[in-house]
Amino acid sequence: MDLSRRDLMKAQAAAAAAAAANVALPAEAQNITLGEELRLKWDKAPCRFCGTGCGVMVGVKDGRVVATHGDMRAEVNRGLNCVKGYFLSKIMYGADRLTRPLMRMRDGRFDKQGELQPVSWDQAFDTMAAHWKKVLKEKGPEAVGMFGSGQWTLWEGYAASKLMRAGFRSNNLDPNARHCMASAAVTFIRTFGMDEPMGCYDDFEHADAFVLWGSNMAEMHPILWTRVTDRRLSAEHVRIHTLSTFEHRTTDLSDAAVIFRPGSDLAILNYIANHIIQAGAVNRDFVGKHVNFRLANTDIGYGLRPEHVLEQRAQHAGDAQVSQAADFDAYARLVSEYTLDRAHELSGVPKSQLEALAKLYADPKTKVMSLWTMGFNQHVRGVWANHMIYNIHLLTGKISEPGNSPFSLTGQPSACGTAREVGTFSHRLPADMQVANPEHRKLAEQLWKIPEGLLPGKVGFHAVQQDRMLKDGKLNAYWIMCNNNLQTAPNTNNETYPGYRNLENLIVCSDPYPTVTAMAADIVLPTAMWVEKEGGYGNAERRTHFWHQLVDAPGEARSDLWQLMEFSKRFTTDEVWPAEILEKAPEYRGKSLFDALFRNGQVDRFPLSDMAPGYENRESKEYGFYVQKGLFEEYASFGRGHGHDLAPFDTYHEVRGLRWPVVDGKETRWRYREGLDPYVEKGTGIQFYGNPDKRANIMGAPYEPPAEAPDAEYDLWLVTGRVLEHWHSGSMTLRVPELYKAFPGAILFMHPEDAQKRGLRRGQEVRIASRRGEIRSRVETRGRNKVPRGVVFVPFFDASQLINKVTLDATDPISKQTDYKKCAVKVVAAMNQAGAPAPSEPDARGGPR
Amino acid sequence: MSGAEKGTPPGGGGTGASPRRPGLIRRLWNWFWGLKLVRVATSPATSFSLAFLTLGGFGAGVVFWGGFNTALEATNTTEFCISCHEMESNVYEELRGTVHFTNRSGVRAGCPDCHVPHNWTQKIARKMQASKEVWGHVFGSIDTREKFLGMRRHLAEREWIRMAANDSLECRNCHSTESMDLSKQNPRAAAAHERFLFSGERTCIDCHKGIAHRLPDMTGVPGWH
Amino acid sequence: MRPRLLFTAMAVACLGAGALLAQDAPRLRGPDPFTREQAAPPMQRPITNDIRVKRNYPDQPPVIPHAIEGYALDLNANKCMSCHARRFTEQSQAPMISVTHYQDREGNTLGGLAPRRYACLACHVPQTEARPLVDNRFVDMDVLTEPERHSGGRSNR
Amino acid sequence: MPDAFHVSSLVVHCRRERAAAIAAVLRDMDGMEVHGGVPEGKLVVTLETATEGDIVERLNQVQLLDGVLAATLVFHQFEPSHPRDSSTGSSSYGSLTP
Repeated sequence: MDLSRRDLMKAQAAAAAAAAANVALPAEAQNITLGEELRLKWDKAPCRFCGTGCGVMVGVKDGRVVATHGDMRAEVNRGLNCVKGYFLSKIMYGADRLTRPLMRMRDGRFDKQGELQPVSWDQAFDTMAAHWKKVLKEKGPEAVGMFGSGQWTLWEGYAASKLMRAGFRSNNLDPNARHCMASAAVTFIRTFGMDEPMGCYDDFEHADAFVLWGSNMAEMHPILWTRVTDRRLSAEHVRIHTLSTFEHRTTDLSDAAVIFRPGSDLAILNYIANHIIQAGAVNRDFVGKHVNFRLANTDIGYGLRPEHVLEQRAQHAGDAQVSQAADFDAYARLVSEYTLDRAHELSGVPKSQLEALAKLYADPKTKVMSLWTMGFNQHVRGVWANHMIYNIHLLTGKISEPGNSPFSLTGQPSACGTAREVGTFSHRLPADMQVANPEHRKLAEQLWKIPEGLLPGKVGFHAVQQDRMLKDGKLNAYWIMCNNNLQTAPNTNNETYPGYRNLENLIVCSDPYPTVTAMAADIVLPTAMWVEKEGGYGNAERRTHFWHQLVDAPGEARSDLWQLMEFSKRFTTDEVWPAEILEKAPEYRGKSLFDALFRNGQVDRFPLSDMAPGYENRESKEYGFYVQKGLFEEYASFGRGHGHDLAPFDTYHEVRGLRWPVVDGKETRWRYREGLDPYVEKGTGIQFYGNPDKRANIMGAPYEPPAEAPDAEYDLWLVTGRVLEHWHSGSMTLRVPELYKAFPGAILFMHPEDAQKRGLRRGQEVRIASRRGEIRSRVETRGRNKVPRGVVFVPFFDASQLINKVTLDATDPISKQTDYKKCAVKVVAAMNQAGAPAPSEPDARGGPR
Repeated sequence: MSGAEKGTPPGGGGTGASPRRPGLIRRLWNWFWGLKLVRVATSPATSFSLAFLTLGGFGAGVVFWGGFNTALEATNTTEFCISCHEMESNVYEELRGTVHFTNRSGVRAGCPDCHVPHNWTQKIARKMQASKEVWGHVFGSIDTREKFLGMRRHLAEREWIRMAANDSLECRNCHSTESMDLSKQNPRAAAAHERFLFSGERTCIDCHKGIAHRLPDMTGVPGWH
Repeated sequence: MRPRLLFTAMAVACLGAGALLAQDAPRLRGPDPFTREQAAPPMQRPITNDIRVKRNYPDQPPVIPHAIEGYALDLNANKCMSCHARRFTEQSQAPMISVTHYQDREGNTLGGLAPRRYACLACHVPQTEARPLVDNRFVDMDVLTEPERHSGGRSNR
Repeated sequence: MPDAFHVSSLVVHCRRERAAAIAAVLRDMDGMEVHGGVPEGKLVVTLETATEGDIVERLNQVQLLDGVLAATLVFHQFEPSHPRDSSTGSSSYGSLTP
């Protein structure tokens, strides 16, 4: 052991402790142990991956991220990260990072049939702007669209929303969060009149029981799972019940693994409600004071194309979101059908397990935290399923207090912050306001300082609809930012890819890496990621947290924010706003959209001197004002005083995030309860103040079957999802060698008996085929996921096994969220398919690997 | 029971009662030996050849023994074991996901390979113990998953004790220490085998618990946290 | 449809790096064209050589250099701890869990593994023999802080 | 594990008025070095030991000192004194994750 190595370790140790304690070490103390060349600069940032929102400390040296570790001072994770978080240091350094804009060219000019070639930013933007103008002129605002992301920073989503809605006057803006938690977001509004959970992560340390509905937390929210297991293993009485369609790492650490038939969770939930009523466990006082009853329209279809037979046949496909006022008795009658026998029959779950679950919820002394994610939200009845959870918590009054918490987990780092709070859904404006509401539009026009009547009132195309409209040639100018939709959208061969290659359409994709989507686009813009820009995210517990730009993006890569603002310079109001509006507001004439939307006297009001010294900020330096602060403060004005209060911008750079509403400098951990939430009036106990009558809605709905179920030919349920080691479509994590080597390719998890029946062996190559498409994969009969007979599971991270060629583009008719968990497939050996010998292309990867 | 018998000392009931009915036993004895069939059967043969008696006896023995063994073998298959639902849906279901079920060379260990001794005497002893499992099946002592999980520690411990006592005989039927090639094992395994297995300090089951089925609650089991 | 697309894109994206082998491209970028059928690569063998792998930075959780197939990690048993718990490390010769793993969420030091650290595989992952599809240009801090001692600069592939 | 070299760091929260005195005590402890944090009452301390057991022992000692509210381990890394892992060309292993 040489001394310098020892000193280096000690220096790192001291720096880590100093960062954890938030203590600045005296210069002489540092110099004793380390020279200047050994010192790393440490800063905080939220993790780039899931909706948990862990704090990370980022160590920078010579303009490069060289180390990361869990932030001890971050309340969410207190020093822990999952394996993805621990490898954040390497996500930016894949050797195939895009560093220059690319455009399809032939003979030196743009040609959709040409090949991607490097161009300048000006060339790329000029080509885009020309196409956008042409489309706007010929077809109007409804033919331009943008597909954004729950991974956008707050201000990126906000700028995109302004540019699309106020600039181009189109609501065809939707985030990939549509595929992720639209069902949860929509149901929050329908139930409480306000989005996002009433509780927070502190519930983990207070609950007596955890019930997980379609959530594999051990892999998808590993750090929150450490808090659940911590509670379970530290307190003798705590129990975990996990409901799923197959066994996995979460069920391994659960007291009860409740494996049900796909889609039958609805029947189980209604049975629990029925049990609560029959057992006299309804909290009458709570229900009488704080709850309304409604009954949902039934037979609502499956969100497929309107000409699909299932939509034609459905009675209420057109008004799925409608519900009728009802009373307790009507609701009790509806759920009374769901007896223990019926629930058992529909779900296949042993009665003892169902009863144990129902008793847990019914017992007034047991504090229950219900948790759910994609298994619940990606569901053709996702909104109903969400309602049914709230029904149970509202019937028993187990809500809005420590430990009693229906809690929707989110998939993306800013699904709450950017997709929901900022309002990048096709139907939303900031702070839970809706585009269809004229009052909300008017308020937005005032706050944005744009002419009255400018904002369009028609709800735009949602994610799946955008793909359909691209294919049908009704959406012709399309910008994809911060997501990999061609890999992750459903039924891609038939419904997504054709739209991208439709000759009428210009497809632009902004991404740090050459993803599947980028490679199918016409213009590819190289993008800065994570700490290469200043950012803000909002996690699943209403926590807003910020980070500084810590390193520069490589080459010509620039942030999404810069791209959006730069593009807005290429349009004038006269080109894109109607003449009659400009006539009434002549002061806007001749302005560029950049001036009208961003240099509007609000966004540009904070000088560069407001920036914290010592940090680069490319956007602000270029535009001459503190862009991020201006955008954030303008955005925050939507929610302050309305239950969405955010702290001043600068505060967030100091703290490890704060949970809104932040009133008088204090965050709110539990909403709607007196004493915990400043918005609840004294003496009321509880107020669900998002609704005008301050009551929450119990919504009665029945069990309805999935859109597609296995039959004689397609005889297996296909469930898709994620794995711990890879983030969504894998574009970042597959480029980290350690993560790639940990889980190097997608596989088909299958029950050994199902494999045996088909003459398949572990490791054998198979075709997974549905009515829509097929892919090849390999059979896995062991490992982390143990599927029951009749079910197979395939993760979607692998660009070479595009399972979404197989999935069905059915959505929840209310939330429009895709159901990736239920469609019918068959699995056959790849090599001996009868009548059609596999055109086995030589395995290009070859080699001893 | 009559009042008179109340004073009978414990354990003395049988002996105390017999002197009262000597006639009954004696009468039954006489009646049995008086039967004609019994007399013929117990009298020395007078009209059968020695060859017939020897061969016939041998043939009958073969038939009987064959039948016994066939039945024994029939009950000594995985198929028989999993014909009862307790085995099929609990332990067999778990076995399917392990290396003893599928592996590189396709050698599969079925239930009897690990749970029934190959040596005849011990096999019969094990078979007699198995009558308890039949009892359990008939009376449903583990007919649900919950009951099975509740009993799992007990069931597992019985097997661990049995295998520890016979020096993991069933493991060694396939995995003989003499035929191990340490250079083909990963270094960690090789070192552990050298130190603990070859020295006789430990037997297979001491370290390799839960390799074919999931483990019970391991609290207090040596070597487990 | 666009036969030379990939090569063009590669030339642009990985200027001179030779970072991504042409045949590996579909694994990261999808087939070209998108609709083309793609063979599934073989499943990879686990690395079982027990050779400890250098960490990229001090706080990186070490990867697992052995197979963990069939290891119990449930409410009943934690197989990892049979070797890596302090009291078993002498006979197992395995690295002991870090003392940081003794601290609970509140910062109290416990006598053994803190419950929040029970799910080992959330941070420590085994490796397969798969060869990474693309180079990663992460630079080890040692290279930056002590440049004279290291000639190479690249991290492991 | 014999022949190892352990570096760890702690944050010692203490009563502000006792911070200087506690820092003095810590400085006298074997392998311990105080780097700062006296004014804040949050001492940044590094610790060099030969075994991980020593770390725990020392941590317990610190926690028992009068005026110490909490001693939290932040960082731990260890290396063998004699690198033997030639296959990776590095001796950096062990187990640390804060």
